[in-house]
Amino acid sequence: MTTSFMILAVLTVAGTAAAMGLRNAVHCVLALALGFAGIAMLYLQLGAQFVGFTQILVYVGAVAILAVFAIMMTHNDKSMALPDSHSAWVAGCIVAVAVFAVLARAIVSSSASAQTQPPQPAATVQQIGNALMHRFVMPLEIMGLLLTAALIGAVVIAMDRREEMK
Amino acid sequence: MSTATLAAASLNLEPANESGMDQLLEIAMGPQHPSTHGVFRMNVVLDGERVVRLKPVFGYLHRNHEKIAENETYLGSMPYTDRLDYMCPLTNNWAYALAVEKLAGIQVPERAEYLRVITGELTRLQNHTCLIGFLMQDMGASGTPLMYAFRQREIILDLFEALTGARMMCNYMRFGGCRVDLPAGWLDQAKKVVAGFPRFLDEYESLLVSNEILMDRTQDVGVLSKELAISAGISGPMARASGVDYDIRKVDHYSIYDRFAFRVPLGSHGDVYDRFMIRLLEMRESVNILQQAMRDIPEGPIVDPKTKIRGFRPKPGEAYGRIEGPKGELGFYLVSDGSPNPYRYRVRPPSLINLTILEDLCLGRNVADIVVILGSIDIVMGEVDR
Amino acid sequence: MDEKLKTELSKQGIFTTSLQELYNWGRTSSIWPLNFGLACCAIEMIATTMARYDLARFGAEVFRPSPRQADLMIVAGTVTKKMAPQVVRLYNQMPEPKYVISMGACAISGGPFKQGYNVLKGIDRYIPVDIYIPGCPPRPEALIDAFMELQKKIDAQQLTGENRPRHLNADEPSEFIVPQFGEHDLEPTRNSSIWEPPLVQIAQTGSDESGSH
Amino acid sequence: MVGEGILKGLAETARNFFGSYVSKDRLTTVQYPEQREPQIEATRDFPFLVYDGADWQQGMRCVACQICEKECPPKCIFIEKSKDKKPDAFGKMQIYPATFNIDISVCMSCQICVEVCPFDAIKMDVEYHQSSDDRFGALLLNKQRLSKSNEYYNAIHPTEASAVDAQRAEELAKLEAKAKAAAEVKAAAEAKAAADANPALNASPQQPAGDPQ
Amino acid sequence: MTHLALMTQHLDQIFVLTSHWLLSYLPIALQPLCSAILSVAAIIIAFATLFALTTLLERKGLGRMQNRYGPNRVGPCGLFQPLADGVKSLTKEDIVPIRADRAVHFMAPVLLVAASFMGYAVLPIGRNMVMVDMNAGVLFFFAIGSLMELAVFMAGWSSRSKYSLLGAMRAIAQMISYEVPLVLASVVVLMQAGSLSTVAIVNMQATYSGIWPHWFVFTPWGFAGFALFMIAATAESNRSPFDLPEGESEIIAGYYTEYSGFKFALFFLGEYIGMFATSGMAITLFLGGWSAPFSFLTWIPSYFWFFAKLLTIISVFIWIRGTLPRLRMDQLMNLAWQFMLPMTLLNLLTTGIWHFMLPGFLRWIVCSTMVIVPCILLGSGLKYKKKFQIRTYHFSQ
Amino acid sequence: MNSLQSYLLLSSLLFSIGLAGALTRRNAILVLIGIELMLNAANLNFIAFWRYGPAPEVLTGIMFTIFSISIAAAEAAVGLSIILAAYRHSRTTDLDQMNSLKG
Amino acid sequence: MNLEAIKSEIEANVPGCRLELIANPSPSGQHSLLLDAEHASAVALYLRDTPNLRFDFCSNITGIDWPGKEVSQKIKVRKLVDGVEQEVEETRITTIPGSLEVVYHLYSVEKKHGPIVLRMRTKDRDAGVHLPSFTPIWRSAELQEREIFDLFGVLFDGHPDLRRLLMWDEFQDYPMRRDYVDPDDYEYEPTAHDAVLQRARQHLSQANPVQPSEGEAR
Amino acid sequence: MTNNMYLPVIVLLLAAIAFALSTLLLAWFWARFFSPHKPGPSKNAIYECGLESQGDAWIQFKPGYYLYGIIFLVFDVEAIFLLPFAVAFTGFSATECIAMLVFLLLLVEGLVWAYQKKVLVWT
Repeated sequence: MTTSFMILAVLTVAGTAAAMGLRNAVHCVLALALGFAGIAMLYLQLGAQFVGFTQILVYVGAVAILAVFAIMMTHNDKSMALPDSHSAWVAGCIVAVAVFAVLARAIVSSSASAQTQPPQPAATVQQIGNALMHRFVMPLEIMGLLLTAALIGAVVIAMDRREEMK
Repeated sequence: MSTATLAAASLNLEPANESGMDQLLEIAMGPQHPSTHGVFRMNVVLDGERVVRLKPVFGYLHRNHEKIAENETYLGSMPYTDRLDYMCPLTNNWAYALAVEKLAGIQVPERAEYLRVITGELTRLQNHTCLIGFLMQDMGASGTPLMYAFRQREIILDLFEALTGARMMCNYMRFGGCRVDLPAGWLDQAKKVVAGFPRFLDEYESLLVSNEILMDRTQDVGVLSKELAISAGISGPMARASGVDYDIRKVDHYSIYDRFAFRVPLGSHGDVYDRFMIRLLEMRESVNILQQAMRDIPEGPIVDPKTKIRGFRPKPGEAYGRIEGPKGELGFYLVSDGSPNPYRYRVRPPSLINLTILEDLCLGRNVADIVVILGSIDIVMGEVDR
Repeated sequence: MDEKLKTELSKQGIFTTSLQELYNWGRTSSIWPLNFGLACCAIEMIATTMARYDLARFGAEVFRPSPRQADLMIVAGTVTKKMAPQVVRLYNQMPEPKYVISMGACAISGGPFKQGYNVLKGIDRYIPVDIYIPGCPPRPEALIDAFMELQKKIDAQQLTGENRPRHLNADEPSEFIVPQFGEHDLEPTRNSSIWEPPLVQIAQTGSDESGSH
Repeated sequence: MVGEGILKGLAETARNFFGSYVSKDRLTTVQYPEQREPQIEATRDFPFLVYDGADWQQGMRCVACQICEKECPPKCIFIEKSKDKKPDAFGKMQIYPATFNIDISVCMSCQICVEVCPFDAIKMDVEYHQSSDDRFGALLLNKQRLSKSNEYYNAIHPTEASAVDAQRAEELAKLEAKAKAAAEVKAAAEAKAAADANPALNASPQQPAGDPQ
Repeated sequence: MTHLALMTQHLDQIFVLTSHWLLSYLPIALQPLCSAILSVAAIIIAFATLFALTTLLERKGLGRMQNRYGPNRVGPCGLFQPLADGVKSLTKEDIVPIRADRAVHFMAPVLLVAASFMGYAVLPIGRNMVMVDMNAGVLFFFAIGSLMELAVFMAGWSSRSKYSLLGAMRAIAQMISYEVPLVLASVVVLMQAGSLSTVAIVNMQATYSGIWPHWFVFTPWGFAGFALFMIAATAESNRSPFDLPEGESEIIAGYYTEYSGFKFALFFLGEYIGMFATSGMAITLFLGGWSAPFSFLTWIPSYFWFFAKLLTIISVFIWIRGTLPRLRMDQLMNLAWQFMLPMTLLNLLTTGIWHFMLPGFLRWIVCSTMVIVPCILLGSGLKYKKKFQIRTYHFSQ
Repeated sequence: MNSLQSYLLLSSLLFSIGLAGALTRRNAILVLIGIELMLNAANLNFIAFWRYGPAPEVLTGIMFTIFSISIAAAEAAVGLSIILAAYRHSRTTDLDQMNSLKG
Repeated sequence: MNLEAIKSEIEANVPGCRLELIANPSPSGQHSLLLDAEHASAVALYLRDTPNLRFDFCSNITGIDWPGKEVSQKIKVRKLVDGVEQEVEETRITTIPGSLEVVYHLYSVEKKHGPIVLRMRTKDRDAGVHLPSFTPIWRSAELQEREIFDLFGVLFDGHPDLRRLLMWDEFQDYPMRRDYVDPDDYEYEPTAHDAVLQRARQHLSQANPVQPSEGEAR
Repeated sequence: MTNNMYLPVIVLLLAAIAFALSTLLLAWFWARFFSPHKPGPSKNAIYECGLESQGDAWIQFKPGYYLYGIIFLVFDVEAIFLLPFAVAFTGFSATECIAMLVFLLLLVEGLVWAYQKKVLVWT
């Protein structure tokens, strides 16, 4: 465990925990952006440069902005700082802690997960491009279909029906 | 559509919030706002960026001009009229002098009429250039057109200063004439300025007229129909941009405008672009008038010798005199009770009345359009609030 | 702790002096006016920034529309009673150090319109004014002149000590009473902590007048 | 073609940009404190009082008739008549203003005081450097500060001043002629009376008019 | 001759050599860190200075366009004007509105400045003068650029002023709309360069046929890409005529309406630094980065060329600002989605075709037509749809 | 050198945080964000396994993550749209209230 | 355009309306028609819509305040004085009730003629200040009528949005009326004379009673 | 160590943040020692053209922005696939390019649909 990993881990956990814990929804999204950036930096640490930057571009640059938009669109006096019911909070936390305990136990006990490996040459974008266009060309096309479907679906759902009828 | 239903329909000022769910944003634009031309204020209700309601708020420059004038002598109000529409003081002087001349039955000597036409048209030139500059400023043009406009305005102001002694507050006209005669060399200088003006207009036009952004931002924005324009008392270039063929210089035959050949440009769309273009075209006509007037100006007295400066008391009665100011119909209504002060003194401010339809023009438009529409109406708060 | 440091600083006279010079130089050379005009004088104010006079030469063409970024408020034109609360509020919302130029007769005293019922007889009844420019309207040169006068005034200000200007003194206010609209007049009609009419002068002229008639 | 107008506009600003380095028309700035525009003769700013001769108190043309005070639209002039009299430029005994104040924080430079003044005593100045941080002291011009010599008047408004001077000279001449004529008439009458009384004195008619008194 | 070549080479590499020389005195373990610190310090100082100079240049340039001098009193020719502005901003009171979200209000300018500086990590400002030669450098640049949207939103939202919020929403809508064309316009270069590394891209352009360099801008798709990239870059950096988020005449000062003191200056700084970064990227991608425009000019140091190109682009920005009025929000968005996006996609296709066609005259004609004709069609289509035209007017009798 | 274990632990922690958020928050947008977070945790696992896996040159983990990110983005778009639509209907983003309104 | 002819034309066409021709002695010769409030709208509509008149442009609307006047008249009255009937001169004070007058200047854009001047008077200056609004007929009346309401206090029935235009909403007075008293805010007036001086001195004696005597001592 | 590569980036990030913070700190110090902060209810109120601010700015916005957000998101993701393709493009034959073209056309189809639905017309 290097210091850099520690720092990034703390950053990420703090960001995500804040995202889930803060009251103000906008603060949550901003904290989430921090968490996403932390994860992106973990990817960089793991040598996945392209994925790391993708993470920032998509999550911080687009998903967070979209979430912000959604919050601004649903911004009224009620939706700001919804008080979370106490019982649900406790129950949720218990479930989460339990899940974490189970997972952690499995990871720690697993011998495969303890391995450390010497650094590998990082994946270059060119390699990714080649892989994408050869081995993963079918998923790519499906992805295109999916994105188009998502675009149309999301727009249709989000569009104001009344305006559409006009 | 008959004008009655039109006026009634346009008065239905409560637009429904169509989508019924979006929260409306209420914004005050002004009194301190970069593009409200002074201290105008608009309470704007926005749905997103679309205007659903707009209530103008006046009175931030209400300096009681009428009340003060009722306690002043007739002459004493003359310098105050400079401060009404402070972009064009000389036409204000003129309108006031005209009203008093009507009230007291004073004749104006020939030369004085020429002087009035010359100064009045120069005023129109500088008002229109500056207006276009301000309009472009509102569109976000970083000041360049405004700078060019003011560059030209300074040249005209130099003329005013040489003639009347002041750059802005000229206090030049007198009942029955003008205060001072032309100083030596003034006419030559003015001829040079007027001769150079079309060149400036060409420059201005090449900078602006065919600019796609400007066209896109002004065409079909703030369309004012001819019927509404007449009903709402819109006058001046703004009415003419809507196709109302009404120029008081032609209609009232006041002063000596009948002697000059000039044309009245008319718009057909009634949008901001038309208002902008009508002013550009009007400037060219003004240049025409100026050239004719400066060619024909006769020698002679400049003021009716019978009019007294002090102790001027018109007989009881009333008069309404109006001229075609750069902003529209500028009228003065005076009631005399035989005392040295007017009993009632009223300014018919074109800026204020042209603002009547502001909300109608802005409804359903973008925020950015508001400032453009307001800019194209050409208001000066000194006159709106008086 | 900071008291100690202050005394230490004052001991290091040269340091403070050069700091003061730098501070005053920065302030004088970069006075950004608030984009705010009221009436006739505003046109001359605009003319001052235009090509012929070019206030930009002094680094002052950055007319900021928001008071938060402005240093100088040029009260250019008649302040009506309806406008006065807004002017005061805008002044309040400017960050220190802030200066006020009262441009033109109307802003100083109500000017020619002082007889009006809706005209405030001088903006200095509510906010402290640094420079007054008489004139109706003052020529652009007069505004440049006043601007340079203001620069001189700023340049002479002390960073520390008793004579330091208002904004450096923690005890002096930086926001002033915003008058309220009353039934007949503004309430209060003046901020008496900064504006007191010089009574003696009226008495004198009054008595002289009565004496002569 | 889209973009044509934009390119035209760009060409226009570029022409102005490069033109500013070569042409005076495209760089219209007058760098005010150092450079100044040529003084326009008709320019007016605030009123001043003209005096003839060297002493401002002696030569003051104003006779405190208070017409300007009454006609001044914003009522910014305050005059108080003197109790004694002094001879004016025409030698006539006139009262003079004991106090003559103009509040330039109100004055709107309308020139009406000049127009109504029957004595050519008040004229318009061109001095606009009046900005000050002292409202109550600096902006109320008293008699002394208002008084400027006729030479100064001639220097700032030469055409107008020479006309005024000519008119005054004419008036003076007329007055003198009148006085002379009156004196002659008087002298003649006296002479006649004297002749009637004492015919012996007829031989010396060139007696100074005022002498017998 | 060789002596001269050596000298110019040394001059070209003077900063690199100096830093190597300096670092050689340090222990090996510290060298990477110190090298990083050195280059970072150089970048920050250089671009902060450039920011100061640019503000002055802008004010003076605008002044000249408007027939006046512009700032010329503070220091020789007004050279110290930015410094004075800085000192003034630094000593200005800092006001945070009571109802504002204090923490976010504080973080927004810091994040903006940080994000805007990050882009320089991959910009080669001279031969061998790049901080990191990343394998995915261009992607890094765009990824970091998207952080600025967040900063702008934070500023506008936290101020809790209506103008700020309107400005922020405008800014985000604008930035996201133009980010897609920005990325897509640069993809054409990547297709030809075959790398996301900025260094590789520049190196590829720094070769010459005769005296002419192989800049990508000198191809039909490159030119179209450059034009589209520049339009998008103008919009991304909120420059006129796309300066709607701070549209003075409409929404006061946009998202930084409530910022005072040095926080406001930081916004200013951030915007300019961001603008330099995007311009630098345009130079790297299309204008051959630090390479000289003619082969016989290669003796002039590479960093000089970079900054010369940067200043040229900035001057064009200033020129445009001095001329054009601002667009309206709907026009801005329609331009992005109805013109820029189709054109960038088409440009991708053109690049593909260029690649598969044999070198020669024909592919020039085909590709030029492919770019120019739709551009005119789309443009006049827009013009036709809007029905805007120069009108003729009649006169009353 | 970090071990795979530490990454896996971190990712499981992130997953739990996301889960906790998804379970406890009443604001639908934040619930969606929690789910996104869980997806991210999974992505982190992919990358970690790719990095420490037997054949990193095959890039499967990376490709999986890229696709996963894309799908997550699409999911976010659609999910937020649904929330918006629901909000338009019930004027709230509170899941409990949405539920109780049954509208 | 003969006003007499128009008057009789209107009276013929608008049933029941009474018009009065008010002569204007000044050289301007702009005589006017006095309308009664009940038929004003009908007359206005007639003026606007009749093809040969077409006064479609309401240029100017003015309020005028005519305060009530007390006219003292000397009349001879027969009276019993000391038991003898005598003709005694007596001054009788008659109060002419004041009114607020609104004056309209109409023009025709279509026919290019005008102006025709209309006036209306309120019953008095206190309660009976109602007049019909012309805003539905000419839109240009909207702001001008608001202004007259603000400054004179005329209530226009049928106006869509009758609020104060120039003064603030809390303001109570009607400042353009002749009997309006300005707020006393001349605390400092270096060149005060006439009425202002009186007021300034009054102010001074209230604010600082010692000062005047001190001044006089000088 | 791959980390070494990011060292300058991290230093740059820290330096940029430090740059911003240090200036703010300097301003704070200045305020602390010389020019004291003087907050006040009117001064720290929200600016609204000189008026008292009415109503809250944090209100609900129109969904128009959101639609643009969705399309942006989808095209951002598309760019993610496009970039590796572009980088490897020179080595590709027509087959791969056609595959990419199909992918792009799918997205363009969505875009065209959006045009037709007038989603991309700002109101």
